[in-house]
Amino acid sequence: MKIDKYTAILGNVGAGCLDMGGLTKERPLATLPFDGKYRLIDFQLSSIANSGIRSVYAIFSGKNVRSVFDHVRSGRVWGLNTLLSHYFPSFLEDQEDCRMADREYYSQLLTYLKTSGSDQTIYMPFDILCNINLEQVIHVHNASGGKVTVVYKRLPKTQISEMNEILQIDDTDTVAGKISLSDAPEIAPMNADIYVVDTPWLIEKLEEEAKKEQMRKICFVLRDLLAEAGALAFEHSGYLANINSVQAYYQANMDMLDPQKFYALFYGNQKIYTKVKNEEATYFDADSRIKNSQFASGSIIRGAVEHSVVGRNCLVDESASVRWSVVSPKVQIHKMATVEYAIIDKNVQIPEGVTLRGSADNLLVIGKGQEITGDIIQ
Amino acid sequence: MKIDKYTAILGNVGAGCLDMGGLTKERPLATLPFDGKYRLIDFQLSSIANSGIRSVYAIFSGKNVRSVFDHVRSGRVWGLNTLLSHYFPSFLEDQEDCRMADREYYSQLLTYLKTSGSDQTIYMPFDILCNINLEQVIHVHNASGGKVTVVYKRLPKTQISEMNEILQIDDTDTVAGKISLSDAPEIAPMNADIYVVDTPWLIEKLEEEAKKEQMRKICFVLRDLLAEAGALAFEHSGYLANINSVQAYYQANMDMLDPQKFYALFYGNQKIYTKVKNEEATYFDADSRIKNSQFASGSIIRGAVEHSVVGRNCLVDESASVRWSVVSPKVQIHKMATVEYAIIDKNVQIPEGVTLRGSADNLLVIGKGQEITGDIIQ
Amino acid sequence: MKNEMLALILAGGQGTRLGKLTQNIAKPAVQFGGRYRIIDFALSNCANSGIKNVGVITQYQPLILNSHIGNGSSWGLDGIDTGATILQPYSAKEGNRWFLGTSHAIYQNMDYIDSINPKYVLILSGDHIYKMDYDDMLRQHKDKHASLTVAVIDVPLEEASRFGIMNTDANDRIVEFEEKPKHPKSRHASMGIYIFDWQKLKTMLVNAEKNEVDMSDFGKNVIPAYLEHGEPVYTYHFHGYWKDVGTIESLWEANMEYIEVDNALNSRDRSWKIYSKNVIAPPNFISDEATVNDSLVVDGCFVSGEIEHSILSTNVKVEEGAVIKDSFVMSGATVKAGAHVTRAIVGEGATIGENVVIDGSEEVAVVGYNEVVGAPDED
Amino acid sequence: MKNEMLALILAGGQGTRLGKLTQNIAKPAVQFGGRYRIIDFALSNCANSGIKNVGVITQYQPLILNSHIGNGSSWGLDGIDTGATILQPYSAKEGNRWFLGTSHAIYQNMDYIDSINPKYVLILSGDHIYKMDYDDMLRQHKDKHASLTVAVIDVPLEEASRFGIMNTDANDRIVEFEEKPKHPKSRHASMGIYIFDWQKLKTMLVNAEKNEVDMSDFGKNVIPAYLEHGEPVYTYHFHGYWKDVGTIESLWEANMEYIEVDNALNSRDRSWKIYSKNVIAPPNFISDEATVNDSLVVDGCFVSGEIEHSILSTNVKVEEGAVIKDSFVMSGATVKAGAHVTRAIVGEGATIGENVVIDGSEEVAVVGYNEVVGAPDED
Repeated sequence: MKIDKYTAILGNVGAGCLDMGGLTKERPLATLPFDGKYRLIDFQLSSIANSGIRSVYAIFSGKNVRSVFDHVRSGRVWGLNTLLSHYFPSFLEDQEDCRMADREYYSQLLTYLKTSGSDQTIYMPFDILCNINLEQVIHVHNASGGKVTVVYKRLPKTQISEMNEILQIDDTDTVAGKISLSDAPEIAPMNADIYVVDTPWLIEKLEEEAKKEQMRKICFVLRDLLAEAGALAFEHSGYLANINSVQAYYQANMDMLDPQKFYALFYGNQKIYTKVKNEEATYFDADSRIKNSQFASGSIIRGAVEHSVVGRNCLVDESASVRWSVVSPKVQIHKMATVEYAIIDKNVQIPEGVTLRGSADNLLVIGKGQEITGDIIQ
Repeated sequence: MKIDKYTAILGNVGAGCLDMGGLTKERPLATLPFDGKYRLIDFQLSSIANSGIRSVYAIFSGKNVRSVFDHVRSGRVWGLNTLLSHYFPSFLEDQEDCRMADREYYSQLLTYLKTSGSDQTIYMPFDILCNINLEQVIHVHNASGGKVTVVYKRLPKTQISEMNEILQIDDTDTVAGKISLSDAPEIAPMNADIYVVDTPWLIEKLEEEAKKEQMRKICFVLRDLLAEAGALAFEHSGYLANINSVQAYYQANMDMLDPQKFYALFYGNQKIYTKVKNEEATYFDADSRIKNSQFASGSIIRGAVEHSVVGRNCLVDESASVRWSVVSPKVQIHKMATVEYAIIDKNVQIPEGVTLRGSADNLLVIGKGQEITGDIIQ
Repeated sequence: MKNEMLALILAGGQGTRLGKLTQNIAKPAVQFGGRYRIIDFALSNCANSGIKNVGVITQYQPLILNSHIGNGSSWGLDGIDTGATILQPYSAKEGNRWFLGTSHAIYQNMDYIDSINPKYVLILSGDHIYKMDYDDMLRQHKDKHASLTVAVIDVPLEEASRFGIMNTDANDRIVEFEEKPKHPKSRHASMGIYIFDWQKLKTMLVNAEKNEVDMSDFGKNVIPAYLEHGEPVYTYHFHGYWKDVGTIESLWEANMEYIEVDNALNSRDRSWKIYSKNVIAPPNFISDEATVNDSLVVDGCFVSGEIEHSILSTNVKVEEGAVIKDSFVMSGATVKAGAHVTRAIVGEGATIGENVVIDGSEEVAVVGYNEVVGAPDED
Repeated sequence: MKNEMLALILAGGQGTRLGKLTQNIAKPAVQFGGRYRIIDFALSNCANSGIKNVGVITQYQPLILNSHIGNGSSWGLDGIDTGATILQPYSAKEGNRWFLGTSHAIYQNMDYIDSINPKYVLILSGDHIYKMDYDDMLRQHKDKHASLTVAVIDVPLEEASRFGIMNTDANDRIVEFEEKPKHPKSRHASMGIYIFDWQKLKTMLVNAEKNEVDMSDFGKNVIPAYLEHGEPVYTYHFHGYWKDVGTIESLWEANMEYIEVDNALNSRDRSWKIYSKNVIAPPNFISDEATVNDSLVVDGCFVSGEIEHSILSTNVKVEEGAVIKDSFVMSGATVKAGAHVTRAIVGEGATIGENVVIDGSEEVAVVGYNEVVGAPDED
């Protein structure tokens, strides 16, 4: 593939509007940990890298510089810091309405798009977790001759929120319109907000939007254009999760304990890259008891772990037990402590004998570095 | 040198308080172009890299993310993005009083210093242009056994501003106190605001400052401690310029046309690194007439250039003339145009036949990308 | 399609016709045009053509070549699933693997090629100055369903007998290959640039080795064998500047042709840049006494003399009263006061002493690397 | 002091005593401990000791070693004035430069060493498992004004006759060197780690070459010559875990010793990390049916069987009902349902078929790289 033909834009759709139970208090949705060793943005950046795209413009909230810089840095892991690649993180002020943008948003975005000289632009949101072969979508888009192609996924309505939209797709795989969530079938074709758009046309449409008094973010502009432009609809057949709530985030992690879903996300012919860490292997003690769980490197497991995801560099000490939980990196669960139906964010210390317990319907979320002094049962 | 022994902190002293004639409108002082192909921050980062320091914390104003990211990226050019190095740019809100800091400033700074595990901390300001052998300063500091060492330079009073301070140094090279600018001798020992400090002691002092209602930036804290701590004063014998005004910035560029100063700054045993650009050689046409000037790569010179610095990728077309001027990268000076006693910032187009003229006492500054439609004579 | 086409640059040649200039460094590492080494052209063509993996095969004095190429980051070849790899001789269980010819070098590095697992291999030599889109050549290779495509450039008929000439049918299919024919039938000269289907080439080389058939050289053995077997072999026509810089005269000439802003190579075209390992140096300094005309001057030069129609590479010093004319001066060289250099190539780090005259009017003069000509420094 | 000390890792050995495990790859590239290759220990020691330049000298099957080391970025060796360089044989004007012995390999790479221009050279072998601060050794070298320092470790007297033994005076100065003495006089065994003053070593090697004196091996020739010339040669005492993994038995043993969290090597000490080239893989997956005890499991593994006191390297698959005990399984291997593996080393990419029994109770069993043992997959 020749250089400079494609540009990718990354941004949020729902984030900022959705309640993530404090998980996105100190970080953008983009850097939320996933499956013990990843961050959500790894999936978008890897899909982009794997398809050979070397120009990436990523839109973050202005207060998240640190978290983004820490993880992505110059984009080296994804091959985005070579002489011939361009990675540009844009840190912008949040608007009161999470769907809206300001003048600066459009000024920077349009400058990047125009200087990219690209033929096509790919938009991907941080809210959608999947491992997609973009080359295939681009190929179909080019064959169609249309201006814009949208990726959709058939999902149960329970996994779709008001921030999403359901597409009406005709026999020729063309977007004919939209359906409201209430009118949609139980398994509904949800717009995944992944788009392939011809760049000159996109620039034209964005310039129109930028002239308005009230400017919307790019993905909302694109949504409105789909029916008008007769967009081609591309169904993603692989795993896809819509990270629009704490429950959805938890469920996506639990999905990884289903080998089929796990393999679908990680073992396509496309690798998922993440920041390099040098950790020792996971050590399972002579007394450890494990059932259907995942472990990232560096951890020491002496207790019992069931149906859980355990991050890098964790400790599950003797006689401690972890069940139906998501444990982020650098969490220490000391002797005889119990963790159930919980999401434990990074750097939490769980003292000896303490019990942290949520339930399947009411998950317990322990924030990053939160101090635990006694049992929490909710 | 072993890993993790040293941490460097970069920040501003005067910038934000000083009038730089629009040159720092869209960028921090740190990324101001210098000598045709550099930025001021190249000198601090190179001094740090050359001394083997691999941990750098750089403090910028929150509105300058783009300019800094564009130039420094992950710090790769200075060897700061390897597995064993740490580069962290901190983007903070400006305070109304440019000397003051806020709670976030101290929270981030102290976190970095504490996790660095370093024995010594080196502070360098962006305002001071020099190529200093920090290993030597560290060596002298360690031999002295003191808590803090300060670098000073004997400069003519005309090059010192109210933002600087003059040191009173006793026979044993110890800082005894300060002298006011008016009381200082014509050649005065100016504090260059480059410090080597023992990290644990620095953390202690910064924690005290952080408790105050009104917190000052780190360099002002250090200034106050010098006499009290009996700081060792280290004289920098090489070239040093104090970039505190448009005139000083111009003069520093003109200094580079003096081979002695030029060699002193660039040809110590320490290289100055800058962002990699792939440009062709400078082409001098059969009719070009050059006198005492410097040219960065990629330029095409067909006219006359005297006593000037011409940046990367410039054009000086037939019969155009440039005298006593500083021309930043990507400036095009078309046929028969005249430029004298001017600082032309990046991306300026000077149309055919136009005259831009300042004077030695009243330099003409043309801002980045400014549109020129006719003569400007001031 | 991660690594559809792997490029292999044959950089092994000693280049004896360049005399002193290749005594201690491989020919592709010889400097060119002020900022480059010859191999930069092939490497940059690869990068600009979107090729992600490049193997550089070398066995002669590789030190400078190795440190120049490094991990390929100067050409953007350090991304994921991307890389520049230096391939040198090594020993294996069954003996030492030296490279005895162009295609033999490919045979010996089969393990490397298979580890990249390309569908096509692009064979390049590291000693030509040109800008070429290999992706376009690949597109034609696929369109024609060729198993081998040979890039050709049309040369004047009177010069054709110095080249390998490809005689083709109306459809660009090669019907005959003649090495340096006395009576050339066409003007299509091979540029030594080939695209092969890897599996087919591999099978042929492995079988030849097994049957002890000599298949060590592309021109002498492989292309004739392909034609003999009736394989679909096509030419790809290249139009543009192309120069073999294998002799002192041609190296000097190519440099002189490079000076002009609007040269035939189109060197300042920013859409097809030539990249090189960056050398750190401040801007060039033209002093009060200097005159510089119709010349290229690179960063780090300090010029007080008179320069006319010449190239000064990085960090060259020219003292007052020195005159340099129609010459190519490599990096780090010093030309002392009053010296006169005409029609010469001055090697890296050489010193031309005070008032020394280097005159290449008859035949291009060459000063070797780090050579000191004339009286030693009297400072 | 940009490059005070250059490290040179002798990674050329074929390592025939490792049998199948070094058939197609160099010994230092053999895997260890789940995430590593043996050479990672020497490379990480260099990085942690603040050494900025490392030359890796190799001539046997370097493909995997080369792609593993790359530009050294996995060990932070890609900063400015910093680098990892692979040094392989090449041809020069005066002939081919093959490496005929440990010190001969240094002699052949003199140009490279001079291009770094170090004051000291540190000679290492790439096949030992240990954590050592070479900077501390250098400090002692300087303090003693030594021209050669040899790192030694005390071994039990009864084993001393298997080593090169250094007999020293009270001041640690070496007075005698005995290679595998029948009646050892001391327990100070050479670890094959040397610090030399480069100029002195260079002079000796150059003179020996000139005078046709055999100076090709450090142990056999160079150290005796230094002692004979009365050079100040000292020992540096190392205390800690050190293991030569040159045989199947010792490689297996070292891996087994590595499993425990509190092993003698102190592998989880974060202040002296061992770095390696990162392999991308998701977290390991322990299924409902698995039991994993007293074992190390690396990213990318999928485990449904029973694992006891073993190491599973990256991307190992163990199916239901398979049992792995006291074994080291290299990356990418698959152990099929019902197979039993005991006291074995399973090579990269190997497949142990359904119900196959690998029993190394008598002598450690070895399954070669990509070897398929037992019935082929019936899927």
